[in-house]
Amino acid sequence: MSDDIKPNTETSPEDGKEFDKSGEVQKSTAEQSFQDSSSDNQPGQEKKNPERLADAIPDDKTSDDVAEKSLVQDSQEDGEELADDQSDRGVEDKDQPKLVKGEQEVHTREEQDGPLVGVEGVLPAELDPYFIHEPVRRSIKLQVTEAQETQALLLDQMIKGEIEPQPEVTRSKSASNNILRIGIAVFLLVSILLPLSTRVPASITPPVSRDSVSANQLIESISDGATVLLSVDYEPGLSAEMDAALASVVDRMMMKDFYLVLVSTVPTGPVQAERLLVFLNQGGGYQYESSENYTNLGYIPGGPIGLLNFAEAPRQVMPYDLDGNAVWYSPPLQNISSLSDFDLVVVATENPDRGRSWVEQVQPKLGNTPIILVVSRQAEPFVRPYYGSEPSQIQGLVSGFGVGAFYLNSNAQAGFSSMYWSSLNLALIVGGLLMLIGAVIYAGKSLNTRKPE
Amino acid sequence: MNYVYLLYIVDSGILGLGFVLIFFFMMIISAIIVRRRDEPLLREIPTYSKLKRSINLSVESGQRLHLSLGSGGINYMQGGSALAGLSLLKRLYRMAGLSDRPPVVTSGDGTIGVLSRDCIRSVYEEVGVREEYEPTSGQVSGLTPGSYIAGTLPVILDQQVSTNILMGHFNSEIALLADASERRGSLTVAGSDNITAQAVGYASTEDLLVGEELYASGAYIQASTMHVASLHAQDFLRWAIVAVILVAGALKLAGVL
Amino acid sequence: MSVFDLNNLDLLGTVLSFGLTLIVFSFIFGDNLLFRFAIHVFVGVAAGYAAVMTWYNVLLPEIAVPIIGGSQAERFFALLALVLSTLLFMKAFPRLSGWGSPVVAYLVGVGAATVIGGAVLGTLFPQVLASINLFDFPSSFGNSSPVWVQISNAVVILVGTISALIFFHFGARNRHDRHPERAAWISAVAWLGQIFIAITFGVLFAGVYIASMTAFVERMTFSANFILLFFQL
Amino acid sequence: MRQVRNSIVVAIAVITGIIILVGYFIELPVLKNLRIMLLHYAVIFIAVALIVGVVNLVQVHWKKFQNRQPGGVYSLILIISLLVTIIVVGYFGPTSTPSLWIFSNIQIPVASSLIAVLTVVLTYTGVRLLKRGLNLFSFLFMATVLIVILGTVSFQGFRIPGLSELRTWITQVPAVGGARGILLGVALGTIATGMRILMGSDRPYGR
Repeated sequence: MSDDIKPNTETSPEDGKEFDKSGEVQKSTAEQSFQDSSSDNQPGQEKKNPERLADAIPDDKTSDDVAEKSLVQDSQEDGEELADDQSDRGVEDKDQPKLVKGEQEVHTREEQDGPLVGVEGVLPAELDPYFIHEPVRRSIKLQVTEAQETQALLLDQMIKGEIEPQPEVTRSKSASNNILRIGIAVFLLVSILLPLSTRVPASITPPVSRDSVSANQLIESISDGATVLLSVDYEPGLSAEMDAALASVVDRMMMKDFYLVLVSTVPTGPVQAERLLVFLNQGGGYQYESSENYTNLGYIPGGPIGLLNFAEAPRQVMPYDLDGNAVWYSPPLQNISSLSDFDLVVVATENPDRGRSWVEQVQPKLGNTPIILVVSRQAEPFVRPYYGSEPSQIQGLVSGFGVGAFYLNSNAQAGFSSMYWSSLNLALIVGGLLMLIGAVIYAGKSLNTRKPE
Repeated sequence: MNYVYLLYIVDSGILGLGFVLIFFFMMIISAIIVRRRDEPLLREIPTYSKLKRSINLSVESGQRLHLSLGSGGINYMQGGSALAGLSLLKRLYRMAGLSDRPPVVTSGDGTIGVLSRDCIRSVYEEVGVREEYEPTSGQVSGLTPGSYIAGTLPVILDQQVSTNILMGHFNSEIALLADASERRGSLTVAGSDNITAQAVGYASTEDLLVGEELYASGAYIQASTMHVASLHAQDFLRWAIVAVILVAGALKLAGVL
Repeated sequence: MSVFDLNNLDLLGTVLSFGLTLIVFSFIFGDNLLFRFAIHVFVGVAAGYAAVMTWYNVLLPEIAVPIIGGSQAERFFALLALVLSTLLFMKAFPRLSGWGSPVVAYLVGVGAATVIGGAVLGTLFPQVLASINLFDFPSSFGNSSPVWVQISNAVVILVGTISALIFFHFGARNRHDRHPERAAWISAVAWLGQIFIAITFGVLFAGVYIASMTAFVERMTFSANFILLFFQL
Repeated sequence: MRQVRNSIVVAIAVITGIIILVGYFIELPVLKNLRIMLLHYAVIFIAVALIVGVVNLVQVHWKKFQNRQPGGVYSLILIISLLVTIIVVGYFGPTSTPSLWIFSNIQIPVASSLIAVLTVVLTYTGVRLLKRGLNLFSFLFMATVLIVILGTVSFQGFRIPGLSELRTWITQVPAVGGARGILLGVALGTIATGMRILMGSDRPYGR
């Protein structure tokens, strides 16, 4: 993919040479690969390879030797790419023969430090890497071990490091970029704060999506006081979006007095879940208390492996809650011996891999118990195929802010989605427009520089 | 053995096992063929060519390389990308381990952290300078995905890193690392198993290893037989998958399946 | 009532939260000392939390509890786990590090098998199956859309899947004096694959953008409310 | 001796891996039990490795502080915050009020503020994307990003007509195709990486 990002310079007459060199590079690497193969296939043995050193060093070094000129040129180019203001010039120069371009850059470069900083065409104080040529290596065949080869390689690197001048560290001209960053931040900030300060439509709630309507209906269809497994599987970073989405769902469930069994496959999940319940208790006026109305089984370690174990034997894998109580023998859970005994499973995650793990490892063991996934916008494209498939592997999907349906019959309005719905929309519009403007400007520049061709 | 038992065994599992066995044999066959060849016949991946050059340049100019192995553990598929990063790690250390500024390796998972130090130590042992080994060279810079990114930022910002190689499991926060690298004028080469991270990497770095390219580092940087052979095995199975999808899709459309 | 329930601690927490938000956000303007302070505290807290959760959810129930009060078999398994865990723990100290190698090798073996198993059964088979099932009408596009729309959508997805997969094809032909290159027709399909990959990346980038914007808005709303509250006080 | 030890270590990795891999595919009761036991131990060891990671984190930062390296003071702050967290969360319990306080007022603000910074960074990269050069792929990427973002939003009930439908189509048709292709490729690469380890060819655990 990346080959299309950079302007192609292969029209140069010098390129033929470069390819010749690369041919040699390929050959030497192949020779080494032959050597390596013996080590690959004989576990734990010290090997003696008759041709190791001779070929191994050229592998790394000749590849650079033979392509020395292009390496130095390219290194100059690399440096330029790092100083990101140069790319426009790069586009202008791209059709000139490469070697000539290299020479131009070598001879007319700007002085980077000292009293002559910024002045062009100053004679370099140090020997320029461009004029350094490595001595020609004679191919010698030696019997060496892998260790000797590595030592030789390192010695070679060290010597090379000694004889070559150390190029200046290329620092990006970051000032203008910083201004751009700050400008973007200011634009976004204003777009977020504007609706807040003017108190524009505080009543606007997120849209009612078809998915969330059906998820809501699913919850409604379950009788009050049901036992639900709720997995809070998101990292703190995206908790804003996930809290907002999950709060509206859990709010619905709390209204129906569901008994919640909390688990998580991320270490911070259990506390994330507690935090959410505290918030909903305060905001929605609920009185959910540990062991009375919910139990927190804690963190299921081991990723998908742990999840699979939990799905197969929940009582054995998570015997105690976080307070150390053997909760499975208490009234709300005593009839539950497998995950299919739950009335509903709700999983909230921002990570598509975790969402997939639940569908792939746990869902097959659920029997008739429905599963609802509450996911971030960024995970939605990966999870949606499971929702749409026939037969559907998940019975409900709530993504990001598409939670409006939960507000239609909610008295509590405990979710915090509506609080910043307007700000979010305006900020996204401004962000999108900024990108559009940038794209138009740079596309215009790019097309302008192409015209002379 | 009764029929029920047989049915019990014959499941998608058998198909999976068959697939793995075919992969295995294709790797062996490819290895034999690759050995006979003069040179590996692989398409050029410009990012790897650039990475090679920049590794050499860093070694020559005495600047530091930074290899970031991401925050995925080896307990699921995402660990594969970190394992691919580890195979590059040995190569990096063989080339630059004894320089004044040996490469710095960061990871966000305990197991990968242990493995990265083992790899570094084994290279020092190979060279016979075990005493040079510093246990802090393979550092765990944060133990949750978010804190790993936070802990890695100072490494990129402070340690005069000339090239940041991000190879492992990342989330969208990979853009913060790429941005920090840009602020310091360093080169960033990124690859991840996570497509979201790849999408973000596509916008924030010029040198992205897209999808499967990440796993080819051994073949392109090391040119070891088994790595090249596994690429050929991947190619074979790639076409097998294409054929299966096309044939089965057509049969489905025709109502046969 | 514990000291932590007091209101002044809540207030302190809100002030701390507000301060940290501003400090981290100041990174936009450039690296600074306060930002360094905040991220180091964050890394420390996150690591500490992860360590305690590990203790509570793994080491305590899997090792400590069975050794103290388990049956004989449980005690044996827990003791074995303790011994091997101790060996692995030696990895933290360079001089003792070699002792942990067998356990690490064990973990790598498990990891390698898990990644293969996960890739085959978790990704490869389901995705291939999903590609085949595209032609199982009426399908995932809903019964409401006409069949020709469903078929053309299925074909687009199929072409996208196959061309993106072929884009990665590594094998190439030898060409005299030049880099090995793929056959022209493979390159053409790969080019098509790149188009699909670019679109996919675009969709995912936008998803990440929307998700992260939510965090941005939430943080700024919190900060604005805090300032308003502060001035009212 | 070292050679023998190395061979044993390789054998452990290979044999464990093969047992678990076969157990993945064939549900023989004996194999299944063995696999569950091996995985059970693996979960414990992964947890121990996390503790090793914490020790490494402390070692790295303690060394930095001790050697008075630049930023050494922050390293000390990191160690102190780690220890305080372990003491508070360990003593009161992970979901106790003090633990919730630390989580809500330190972890959440910093983590989500980093994501907020990410938003600015993503906008910045989006704005400058075409600076690298305009080609079909960067154009398509940019166009898709804009369509999806602007197709998602509505302000004061206003939406650009047709954009939302286009967004839905792109998200559910071509993007699914591309993602599936990449996922299949990643799966192939992952299998190859795992296979090389099980064949003893790649040995990330040592020599």
